[in-house]
Amino acid sequence: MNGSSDFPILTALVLVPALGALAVLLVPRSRSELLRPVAVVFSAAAAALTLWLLAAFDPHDAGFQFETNRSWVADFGISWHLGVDGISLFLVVLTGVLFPLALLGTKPHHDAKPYYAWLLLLEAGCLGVFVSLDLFLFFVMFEIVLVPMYFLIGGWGYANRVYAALKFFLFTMFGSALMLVGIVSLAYLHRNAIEDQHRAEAQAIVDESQGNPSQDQQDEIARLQKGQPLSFDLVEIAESRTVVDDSSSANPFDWSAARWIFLAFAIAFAVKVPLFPMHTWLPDAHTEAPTAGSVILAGVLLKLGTYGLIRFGLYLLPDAANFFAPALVTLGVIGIIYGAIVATMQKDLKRLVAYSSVAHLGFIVLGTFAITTQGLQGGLMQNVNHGLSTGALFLLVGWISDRRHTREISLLRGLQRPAPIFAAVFTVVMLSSIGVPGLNGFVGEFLVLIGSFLTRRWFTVVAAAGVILAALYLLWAYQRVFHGTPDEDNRHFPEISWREGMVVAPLIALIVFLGVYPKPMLERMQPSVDRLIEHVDENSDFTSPDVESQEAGG
Amino acid sequence: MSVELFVFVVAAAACLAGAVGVVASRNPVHAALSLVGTLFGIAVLFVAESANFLAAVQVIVYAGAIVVLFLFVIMLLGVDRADDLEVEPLVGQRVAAVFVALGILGLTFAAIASTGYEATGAVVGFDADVPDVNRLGQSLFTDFLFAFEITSILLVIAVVGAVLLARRGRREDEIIDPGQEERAEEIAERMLLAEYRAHPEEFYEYEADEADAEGDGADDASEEVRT
Amino acid sequence: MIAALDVTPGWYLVLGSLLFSIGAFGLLVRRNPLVMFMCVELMLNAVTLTFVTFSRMLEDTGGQSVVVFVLVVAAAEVVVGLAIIVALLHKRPDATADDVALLEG
Amino acid sequence: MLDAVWLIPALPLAGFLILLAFGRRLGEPGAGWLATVMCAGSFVATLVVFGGLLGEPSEDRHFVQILFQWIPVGDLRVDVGFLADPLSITMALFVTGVGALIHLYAIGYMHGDPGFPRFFVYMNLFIFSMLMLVLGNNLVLTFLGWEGVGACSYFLISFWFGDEANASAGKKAFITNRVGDWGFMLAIFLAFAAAGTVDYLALNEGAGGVAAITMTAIGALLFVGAVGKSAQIPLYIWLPDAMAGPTPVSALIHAATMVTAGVYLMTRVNPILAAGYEWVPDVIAWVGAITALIAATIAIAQNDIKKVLAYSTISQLGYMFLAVGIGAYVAAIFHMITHAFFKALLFLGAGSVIHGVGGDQDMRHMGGLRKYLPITYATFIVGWLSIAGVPPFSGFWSKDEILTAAWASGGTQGKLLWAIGLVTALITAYYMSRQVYLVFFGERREDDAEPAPEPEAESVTVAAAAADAGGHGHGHSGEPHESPWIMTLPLVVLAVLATIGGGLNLPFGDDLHVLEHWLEPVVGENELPIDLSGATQAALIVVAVVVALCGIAAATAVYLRRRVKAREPEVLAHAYYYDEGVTRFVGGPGTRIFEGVAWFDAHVIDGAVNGVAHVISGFGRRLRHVQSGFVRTYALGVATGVVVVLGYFLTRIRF
Repeated sequence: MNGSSDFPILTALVLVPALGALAVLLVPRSRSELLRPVAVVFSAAAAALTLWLLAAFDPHDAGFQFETNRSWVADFGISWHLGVDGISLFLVVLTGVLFPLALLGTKPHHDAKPYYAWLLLLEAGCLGVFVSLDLFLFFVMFEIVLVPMYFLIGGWGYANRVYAALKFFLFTMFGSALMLVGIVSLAYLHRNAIEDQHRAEAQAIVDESQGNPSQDQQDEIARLQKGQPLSFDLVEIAESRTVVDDSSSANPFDWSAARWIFLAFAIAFAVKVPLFPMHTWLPDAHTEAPTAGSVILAGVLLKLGTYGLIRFGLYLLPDAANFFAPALVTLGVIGIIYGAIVATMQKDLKRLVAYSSVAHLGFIVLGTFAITTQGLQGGLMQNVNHGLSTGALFLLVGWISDRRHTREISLLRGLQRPAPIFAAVFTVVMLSSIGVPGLNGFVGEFLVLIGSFLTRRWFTVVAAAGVILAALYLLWAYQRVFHGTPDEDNRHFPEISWREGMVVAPLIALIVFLGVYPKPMLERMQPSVDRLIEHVDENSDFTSPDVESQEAGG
Repeated sequence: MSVELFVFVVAAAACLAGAVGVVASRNPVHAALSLVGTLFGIAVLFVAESANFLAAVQVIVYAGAIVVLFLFVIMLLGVDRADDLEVEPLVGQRVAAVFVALGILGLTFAAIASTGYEATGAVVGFDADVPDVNRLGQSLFTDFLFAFEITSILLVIAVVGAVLLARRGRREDEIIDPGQEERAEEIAERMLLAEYRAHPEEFYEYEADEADAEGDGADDASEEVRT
Repeated sequence: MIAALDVTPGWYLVLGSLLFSIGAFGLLVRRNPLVMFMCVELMLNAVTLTFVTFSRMLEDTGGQSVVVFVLVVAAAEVVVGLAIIVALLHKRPDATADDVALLEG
Repeated sequence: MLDAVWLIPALPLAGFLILLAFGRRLGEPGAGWLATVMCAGSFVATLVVFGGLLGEPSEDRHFVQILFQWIPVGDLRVDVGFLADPLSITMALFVTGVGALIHLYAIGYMHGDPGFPRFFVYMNLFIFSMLMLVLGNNLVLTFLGWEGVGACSYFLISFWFGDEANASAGKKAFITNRVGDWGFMLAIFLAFAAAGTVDYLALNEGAGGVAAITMTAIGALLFVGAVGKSAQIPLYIWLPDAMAGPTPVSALIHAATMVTAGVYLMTRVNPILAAGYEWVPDVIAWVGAITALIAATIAIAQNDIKKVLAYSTISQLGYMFLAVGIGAYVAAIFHMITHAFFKALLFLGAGSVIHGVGGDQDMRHMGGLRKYLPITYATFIVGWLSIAGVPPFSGFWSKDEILTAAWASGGTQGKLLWAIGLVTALITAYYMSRQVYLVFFGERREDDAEPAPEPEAESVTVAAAAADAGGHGHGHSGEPHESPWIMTLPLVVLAVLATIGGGLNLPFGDDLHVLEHWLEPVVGENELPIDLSGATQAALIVVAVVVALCGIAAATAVYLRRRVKAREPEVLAHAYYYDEGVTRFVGGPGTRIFEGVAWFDAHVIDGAVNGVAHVISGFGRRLRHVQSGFVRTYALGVATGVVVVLGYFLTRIRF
């Protein structure tokens, strides 16, 4: 475990927002003006920690860093095991950066105290998901995330919020239930496999000692025959490869346990991502959620799904993942085209952005299950990009609806006339979302596509068409909202304020920076991603493609 | 015909008759009285089974206390008029009841018969010349001590609960002073008069308001009286 | 012949089950809460009878001890139950068990 | 000297950033001047690099400058690096040069427009993107410029976003380009998958090593991209609408530079085309030829002064692709340069006219303007003769070279292409003369302003332009007036260039083929050899001249002398109804398909979810009544349970 100082930074990272939530609750009712500063301070502290993490991260280490591993529920082998690697690092940083901005971006219309408390708890949960290396801990964090989001949507959302919140909750719960089954069965199968192994070893010792084992041999046998404790440790289970996909019968549905478990995980995370058929909770949740909620929902929560697919799919069950990869890629590509088409037809600006998320996340899934270094890194980067650009889009749309009290595209016209800077900001974010080179969106999309082209050529050909559609729906929306001559309602649309500018400025800066110079990010991902691909390559019948590399000029 | 047989037959007849009486008699008083019959029969059978202490307790507690309590309640509430057993509001209740009762009967019979009328448990054995009271006290204060103590708590709770249920708490809005009502009306009328003197032009809607407000008040009051 | 009519414990058990069944039947068919309570008492007595019988068969005092407890429980139950009935019938003297259906879903 | 190559794009970028930050404070005309200076400075830098290249021996006249690694992932390595070789520098020269002139012009043209600084922000960004496209040393960087210019063209077409038509025109341009970019991206992926690199030099060297079929695919896909960007059939529809933008934009982006990017790309990857199967170049040639012919015929019947030029641009681009297809890369580049000169000249002239008459773009309302706008008139005449192919103007030489090459490419195909090119030349001369006569000769017809029977998109565009004229201060429709010097100066300069531009590559004698020798290191081995006898060439030249003169004569007869009645078929005025058909399809079935999918999402998928919810709640509603509230019913339930349990245990008893 590298780059480790004695200071358990990851634990601190998870605890700081939780404490913040507590502190917010402790603010006396009479001093309610303190709520916002307190919340912002704590989330900013978390952000600072993530940035420190980024700085202290060792770019050349493929393994997990800053690990802390304490026993939590010893009887069931559940441990407080945290760590980051190149895969989770940037998701952690994204979370840390987005939350303060979301807090600053908008004010709740009522009940500020629980609002901030929930948001901070949500942050704690998200960070916990990304850094936890224990299956059970992961599950707990995954669920912790669920509750605050439910209350944020249901409590501070728009007209149809209760329906949306319930839908969101039920969908995710449905997934989590399957995931819990998967986790528990995985742990037990792992335990049993190890015990069988030990019994075999003991038997071997007995055999080779012709019935009269020596003393230490007896001790050895005793040790081996002792029952093994359960373990929910992600790394241990993944590396020991005890639960393998060994289904080899002719019957195509005679599946091994590994496949069923992967299926459970896949459904759980596909709901979260969301993949094509399970996406229907997303538009409602995004649309009805308060602005900060939408930002976090799009920016961070969806990433729980893609991250889970990488950790629990490729890393934990590589062979099963390889078996299901084509199906997932197909769904991803369907999502790209389908989400774009449906987005084009939306009447509600926020809903349009929500559907664009479906399309973007489709790209991520495509890149992930292309299982090439370009595809995976592109997918990871696309995670961050989507968090930045769609997060910013939701902020802007939220500000629009705060100003105009409507999100109906048909009621907005020619906003560029009264608010040119607002329009300019929107344009940059939009272009990033469309994937215009020079902005971050392009790098991610390009890597995803070029990576998937190596292993899933024809899927890529279709997916690339999604780039056209992205331009279609976003430009059309932009035209309807910002172009044209403003009517009476829109003529006095307020220009972007300083506070809003300060909030959105970091996002714009990151969008441009990552578009122009993504190398620092990519080179930090590279080792972990390569290691993951090796892992899949060794432990499944997947063979990563070899590009006969020629000397790229210069 | 042995004495034991004679005793059993008589007692059993009394029990069954009483039981049927409880179920069949329209008047609760009659039901209670036939219940007494059953209880006495049971007590007799206890004696026949050499559980003398229990027989005594049976007579004292059940026949003496509980049934009296029943009768007391009946008299207190004056509900001692016959209720008709012809009508049955719940459809199919009686048929179902017959089947269930027969089911229980048959199954218990079957259970008993299946053992050949012999106890299948392990015989513990006690020397018969020790009086049953001693034995009972022995077991109560050794084996069942804890349960015995618990029963005391149970009784206390029962008493408290009974008191709480029986007692009718006074509601805040209840009118204590009978004269209070009239006084309130009087005050309202005076206010009305004052208003009218102040500005007669607005009087009419005031009048309307006051009028129905007054009406409400009256209704409330009457309700209070009723409850 | 007379020996055939020897009273075996089985007879007591049969009597107990008869009483129990009758009590159950009454509980189901009667609407007057007071009578229903009496039926419950019937059933309880049937059980006590059975207990005593078994205690005799097995020569085990435990059965009788349980009867004591049954008595206590019955007493407590009657107290509370009658209190409820009093509270109920005080408002509506002609109320039957069917008139109190507040728990209807 | 060569190290200065990074300066070329850096200067416009700097200008862009400065204007972005302080553009409003600089205001008018400061912002314009800054942008112009930056562009000119970049031109100077290009000249410096040019000199540096001249210093080198011709075989190693290419210089790569890597600034930093852009996207390094695994085997993929994309650098931000510039490739300075004769081709890219030639391109960069006229991009920056013409660009600087047009910037200057725009200062005058955009005078008084509220969006004056914004305009120059976009312009500098465009120049930067265009230079990235040209100088990039790998496909991805070119793609960056490619998309960048697309975005800028989107911004600039919808510059006067107040009018919906302009906005949709910009959107249409961007999306149509995206269709082409789809091909471009796939080409990049395929190149990486096959050759493991996206770098031009490495690709062109490794071109031989890769399977021919792959190279064919790459070439074809790149051509798809080029078709989109260079407005060839079937993706040309966006260019006429793009005229909604301010005229300098039309001149710079949609005539001189951006639309020629496709030709540049094809020339850049000529080894790939050569390594692939033969049919790709043939397709390119035929698409170019047909586009040239079709667009020229459409131009006959257009009445919007800018629309005519737009269609003529499409047709000229067709020429270039024809040349590329038959392997006459030098001719293609040559025509690209001369076309940049005279077409920019013509557009700026048209802009000056529109500016002079106060925003009206309909040629039928003009006429006799030559005495009002003398300088514009003179320079426009130069442009006209040049595009019409009258020696010694530059257009003649380049076009003639393409025709000669077509003839020389041999086979019936060569002859056919040559014939098509010739017919196109005839029509070109005809419609350009028509335009000149309608605009400058005859007497003014301003008064008879009857509504023109035009496709609505077009008329809206005209209205938009009128609005824009109103936009800048002096939209009076009184006496037409000559534009200020700041606008006429670029006209004069361009006129001179359009006149002498042909000198770059004169057909007489090998040592006059300056451009050819200059481009030797880039296109050398794949350049089509011209092995025609001097007589044949002379004959071809004569034919070309005669044809051009015939076209002019015909137009003179029709529009100047009014001897023959003008025949402008509706079908041509409506551009063969292709654009309208596409629009109708997109608006009709296309939209309906999308709506269908949206309906599917809202009702089938979401409906399924809600359906499940309804089923469950309905079930619960029914189940509720089991809870009747009757004590005795519950008692019955309990008793029944007792019976059941008893029975169960009885079955368990062993007798």
